[in-house]
Amino acid sequence: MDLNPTPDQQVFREEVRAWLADNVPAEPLPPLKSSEELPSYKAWERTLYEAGYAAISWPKEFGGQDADLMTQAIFAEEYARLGAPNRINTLGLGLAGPTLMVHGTKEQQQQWLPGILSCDDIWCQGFSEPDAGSDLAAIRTSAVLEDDTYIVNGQKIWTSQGRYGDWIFMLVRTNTDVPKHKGITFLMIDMTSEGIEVRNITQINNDAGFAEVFFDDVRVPAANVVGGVDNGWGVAMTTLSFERGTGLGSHVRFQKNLDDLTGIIKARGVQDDPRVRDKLAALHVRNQVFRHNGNRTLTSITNGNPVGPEASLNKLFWSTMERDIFETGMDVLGPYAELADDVLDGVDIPSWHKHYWYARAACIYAGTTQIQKNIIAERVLGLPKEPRPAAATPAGSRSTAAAAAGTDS
Amino acid sequence: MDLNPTPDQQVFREEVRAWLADNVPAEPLPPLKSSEELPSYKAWERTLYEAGYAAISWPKEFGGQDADLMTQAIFAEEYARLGAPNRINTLGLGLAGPTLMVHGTKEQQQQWLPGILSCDDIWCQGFSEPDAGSDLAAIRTSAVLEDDTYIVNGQKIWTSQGRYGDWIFMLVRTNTDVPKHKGITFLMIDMTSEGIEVRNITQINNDAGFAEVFFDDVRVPAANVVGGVDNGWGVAMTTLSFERGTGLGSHVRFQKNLDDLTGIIKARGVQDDPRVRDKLAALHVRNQVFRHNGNRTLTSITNGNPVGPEASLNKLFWSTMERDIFETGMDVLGPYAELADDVLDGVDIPSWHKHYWYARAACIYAGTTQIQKNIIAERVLGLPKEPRPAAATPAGSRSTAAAAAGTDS
Amino acid sequence: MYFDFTDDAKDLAAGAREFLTGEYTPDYVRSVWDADGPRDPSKWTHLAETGFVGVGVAEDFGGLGMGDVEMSLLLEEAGRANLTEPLLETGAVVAPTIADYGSEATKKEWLPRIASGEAIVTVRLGDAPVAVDADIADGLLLEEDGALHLVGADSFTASQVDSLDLGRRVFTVEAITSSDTLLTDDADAYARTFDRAAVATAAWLNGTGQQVLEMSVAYVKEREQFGRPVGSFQAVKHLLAETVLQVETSRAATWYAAYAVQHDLADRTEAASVAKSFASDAERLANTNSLQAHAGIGFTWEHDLHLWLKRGKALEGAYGTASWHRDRIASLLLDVDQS
Amino acid sequence: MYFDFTDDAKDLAAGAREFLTGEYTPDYVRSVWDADGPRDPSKWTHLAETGFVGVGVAEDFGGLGMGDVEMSLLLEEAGRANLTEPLLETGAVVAPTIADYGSEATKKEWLPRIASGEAIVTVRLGDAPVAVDADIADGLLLEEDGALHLVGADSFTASQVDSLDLGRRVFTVEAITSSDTLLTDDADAYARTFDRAAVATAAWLNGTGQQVLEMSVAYVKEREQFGRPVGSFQAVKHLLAETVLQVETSRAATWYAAYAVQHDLADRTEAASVAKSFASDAERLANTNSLQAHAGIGFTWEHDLHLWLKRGKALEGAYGTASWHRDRIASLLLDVDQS
Repeated sequence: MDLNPTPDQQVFREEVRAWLADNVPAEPLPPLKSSEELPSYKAWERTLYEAGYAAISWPKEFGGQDADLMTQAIFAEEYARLGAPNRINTLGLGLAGPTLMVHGTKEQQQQWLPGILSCDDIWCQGFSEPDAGSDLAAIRTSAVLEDDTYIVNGQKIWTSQGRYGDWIFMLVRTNTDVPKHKGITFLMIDMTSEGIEVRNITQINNDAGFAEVFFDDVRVPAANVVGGVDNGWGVAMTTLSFERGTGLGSHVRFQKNLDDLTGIIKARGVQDDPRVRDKLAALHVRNQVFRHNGNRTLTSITNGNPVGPEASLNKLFWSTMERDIFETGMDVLGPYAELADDVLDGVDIPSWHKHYWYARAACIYAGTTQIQKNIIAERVLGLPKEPRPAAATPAGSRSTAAAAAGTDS
Repeated sequence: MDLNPTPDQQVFREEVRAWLADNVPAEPLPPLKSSEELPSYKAWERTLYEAGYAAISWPKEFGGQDADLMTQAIFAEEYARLGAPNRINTLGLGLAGPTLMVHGTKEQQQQWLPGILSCDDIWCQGFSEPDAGSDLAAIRTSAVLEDDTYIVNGQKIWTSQGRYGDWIFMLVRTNTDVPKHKGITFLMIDMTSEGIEVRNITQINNDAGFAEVFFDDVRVPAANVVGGVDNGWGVAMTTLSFERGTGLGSHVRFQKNLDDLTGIIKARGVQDDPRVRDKLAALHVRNQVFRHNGNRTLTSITNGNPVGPEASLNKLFWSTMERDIFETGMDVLGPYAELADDVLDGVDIPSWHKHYWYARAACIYAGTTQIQKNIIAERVLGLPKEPRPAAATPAGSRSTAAAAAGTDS
Repeated sequence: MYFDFTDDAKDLAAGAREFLTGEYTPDYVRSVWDADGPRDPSKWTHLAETGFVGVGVAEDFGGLGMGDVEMSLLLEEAGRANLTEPLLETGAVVAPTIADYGSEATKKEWLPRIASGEAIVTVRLGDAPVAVDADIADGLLLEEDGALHLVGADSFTASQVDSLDLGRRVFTVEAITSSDTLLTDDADAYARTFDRAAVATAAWLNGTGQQVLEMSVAYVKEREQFGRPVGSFQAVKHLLAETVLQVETSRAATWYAAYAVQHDLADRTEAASVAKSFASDAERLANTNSLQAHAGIGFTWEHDLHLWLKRGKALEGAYGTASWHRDRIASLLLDVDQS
Repeated sequence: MYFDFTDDAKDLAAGAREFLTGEYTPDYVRSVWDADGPRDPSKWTHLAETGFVGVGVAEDFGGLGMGDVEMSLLLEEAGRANLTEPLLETGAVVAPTIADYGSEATKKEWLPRIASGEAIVTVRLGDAPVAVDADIADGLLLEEDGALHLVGADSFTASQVDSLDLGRRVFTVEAITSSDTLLTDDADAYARTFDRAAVATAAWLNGTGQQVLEMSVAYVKEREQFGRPVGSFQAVKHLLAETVLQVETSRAATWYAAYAVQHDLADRTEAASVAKSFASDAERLANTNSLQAHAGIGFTWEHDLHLWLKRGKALEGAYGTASWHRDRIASLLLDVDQS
């Protein structure tokens, strides 16, 4: 066990920190509420791209730096520490790109990877449907081949960045005569295609982070299939396995939340109340535990071990911690908790509200708490799966836990 | 809403209080560890019996007072408040007797009720088996008819008072060719019968409250069947419905536990620690809520409403509260929690230990926490039952929640 | 000992449920959310005409002559319906406080107007930073130096603050008190009024909790995943079983506290703190678990669930948080000489 | 940054598991429970011969020359096995403390004897009322006026007290200290020793939690009710999923803390409190849920589960309860000027 950084890592950290200090916009970018604010975010992505920081994890042949996981973690930590802008193309850089590297043809890689890297193309994800949330394999959006074109009909929901997406990577049903996992295809669709309608979903925190996307006879070249027809379930599992990377450095973000919580505690004048102190300490403990486990996992992956179902432990840990951080803030605010105004010196209550509601969604998206516990029980502890009901059930439901491991609702 | 007692109730309370003050042994009876202490408990039951207090809820024709539920509650509260001795024949008085009144023949009532009331016969309960805990209907102890005698073979477990029981009321399997609920018979067996072996079960708190009872070709008169052959499941449900009465006045007992907890808090000198104060207050709140709900239920039953699945809310409420009371005590004891000696002035830590472990069993016996939640979900909230597994399952498993509503393990 | 409501009270509550769920539909509540200014004043008058505002006002003054106990049933229904009118403040707190502590003249001046819906009186007690509907209120009940004052509209100013519940219009207030505005300097009057407000809020929260629980039960029965209703999965069942355990048992504690306030029993303060601390925590659990049961759809503005979730969050902290009330109970348990 | 153990440490732990589970079977532990007097002294000697007691002792003094990090892996195994020897006190606390703070003479006097199993040294720190195995100990490490003393057997007396864990023999002790017994008056030495003991206890608790979890998993796979393994019910699954979440994540926090103690990092105290508070709570959850998973059978003296449950309860409160450690963290967060 050696927790000191290598000289290279130390140099990289200092480089990144200096570069961010020089380049992160002095004024935080305005919240991304509509396409009006989009150019400033695209400009920031361009800045990152030009400095070679757009996707350091990508192989050099695709424009990345071949950075190992430790290096990626350092970048993520510094990025969070400096409070740099939210990335707007994480679904492209983190999911679509890496999936193409594994399952795409040379031509497909050449077609899409450069636009992802430069952020000229923003990507969104079309997995969940109204009746396919935890049960992702139940998707019904259909793609029917006519000559060399798929005709796509159906609806996706919980599509992050759906409002701004230039491209969407989708799961579509190409075969209804086989068990439900076996008739799914992974398809790339140009969001400017005729027949696509995007409707924003306003969240209960009044943000519009998600969208519904409707497909009405949308024509898609058959060449946009990635990984083979009816082979989309396997491709999707690859995609979801990349979601693991998104947690890098997030303990730094939670530490910022905890700092804000401390601010609320002090503004309410209860920093000497042992009950409040105990709660703050308990949350701090959890984030430290989270940090140490993150480092353990980094080392494990670096040593060549696969990321297994332990990813569900990670998700369950941070999502419940995040919810509790913000719930504790609401508790401490007490009678001020409802006031969506700057009535408490130094505390941005409206921002706390936004995060509070979003933190509660963390126990839902990317596999609900209940789904995570199933995965942990069955795949970490090896407990028996639930017996299949006697009633008729779509084939293939045995792997429900696995199926829902990383769904986006 | 009128929370004042009636004059009659007030008079009864004062009578009971005065009688108990005069009659409860000045020195607490020694813990019932072996048959050596049994006579003192039997003597106390005889005292109650002679004063007409053995079973005030029983009809006058059977030697009771026809006391309504409110009056029973008053008796139970005063009994608990005075710290009168543990009753040793509650299974006879509370379960076997009332069951006989509903399902027994005149002859059966004459045969058994007097002995129950006088405590000349101590009764125990033979429901659970090693493979029939939550799934009570899975019992396998067999009773085969030969002429007018049943030959009983099998094993019961978690038999309260098994060590001292003169009689046992049992569920036995009399038919293996029908769905599992339909081949069960309710049978009374003399514990002195040849072929019965009782083995104490020592609990992890080193008490011996339960026993295993083994039956090896035990001969039982067919006349001892109560409620008809193969009709035992219905009779058992009647029996279990009487368990509801056992909670009367228990908030008084929990208040005593809370008083002891306060003693621990003061002995540890942490009565000014707001964290400890918060925990004590939270437990006090729960017991008050428990008390008010008990009164609500009393009124409801008095108004002629049946006790439904809400009984599971009651069980879940008090069992988790009791566990938390004792767990909190262990927390407050901190480094003293392990010391099974009188090292802390005024605190009987060994006694706290006994209760601590037993309180943890409260979430297991009489229907585990998990079973109670199933009952609440399905029968209070009306949520759908779990689908039956495709694999072969004994018939009748649809009513698993109901079946396990009141099992004793 | 009779721990139940009279038939009259039950009829009143049944009527209230019918009236409130008819009048205060989610669509109507959304129209309040979306409006900039005060609500249509006829809604309050209409509510008063049913008798609900004057439940606790004597019949001589035009009320129904009932008390806190019956009002607590009504407030549960208000919580279920997500009522957007100041019934809690004017009907449940101010009216009985005037009845209990006001001079005859004050009673005559205010109670008939309150019962009839002519007057709205709002409240600010304890550490509450705001009072609801203060801009349209004809009066303000507040505490100063331990005494209760009833201040007319000409003697206080109101300045609006946003609430996370857009159905609540809340205001910071500045009032001028004097011997003329004094309602009572009875040392216990303020304490009882605070207890009354806490208990009323507990009753409301119990209604909120019941409502979001019932919405969740309905949703999980209908929503299917993996070929079966999600409500048939034990994990979902137990989530909602744990919720009903808290929400349902909370009700009796609140009813008892309402009785204790009404009859000013010796354990009034303890009972109020038991009720509010337990109700706040129960609603919080229902709030958390109902969103979890609804999952994604419950997280949309379009779905009605959040109308209740936000009211619940606003009221959890009103008239003492759960931990504030537990602190008060701890003092009663540990600091007061127990005889 | 390499957050993992060396192959040597992993081999040591694997060897320890084999040795400890072979030597400290439930039957053996029960024989200790049932015995009146001290245990067979050859067990300690045998343990030392494997090198486990001297893991943190320099090779020059007959040890393995490793440190707190490696010892924390070993203590997990001790927790799993329910070891009934004072490895935590003598091996994990006293030996490295002497190595870090003792004079050369003290090291030479004690370390070889500790590593070889000739000497047992027990510990009493902070508010601990008792010390384990004090009647057979050759020495006692304790704090007085902020200084650490190492007292020989002739200068302290021990008086036995019953423990709820019959595998623990605990004693109140009275010691005579003097300048001769002084180990160090370094202001931080006591603090570090306390942290070390807390971290060692956390590691042990992690092992206890893993063990009772694994027993539960095995039991619910096998136990059938309603025609299926009870472990196939979601309610049981989630109970154990929640348990493994806490128990497994606790381990890395303890390892980090061991590293921080060994290298005396700036965040040593915080890390120790993070580790012990989380480990105590994790073990408590495992303790609760494993009994629930076993249900009735786990409540019998005959079943082995309670051997671990009782050790767990004894150690939750040792070297600072979870809330004591959180209090210390709160001081670091809120009372110290953060630069």
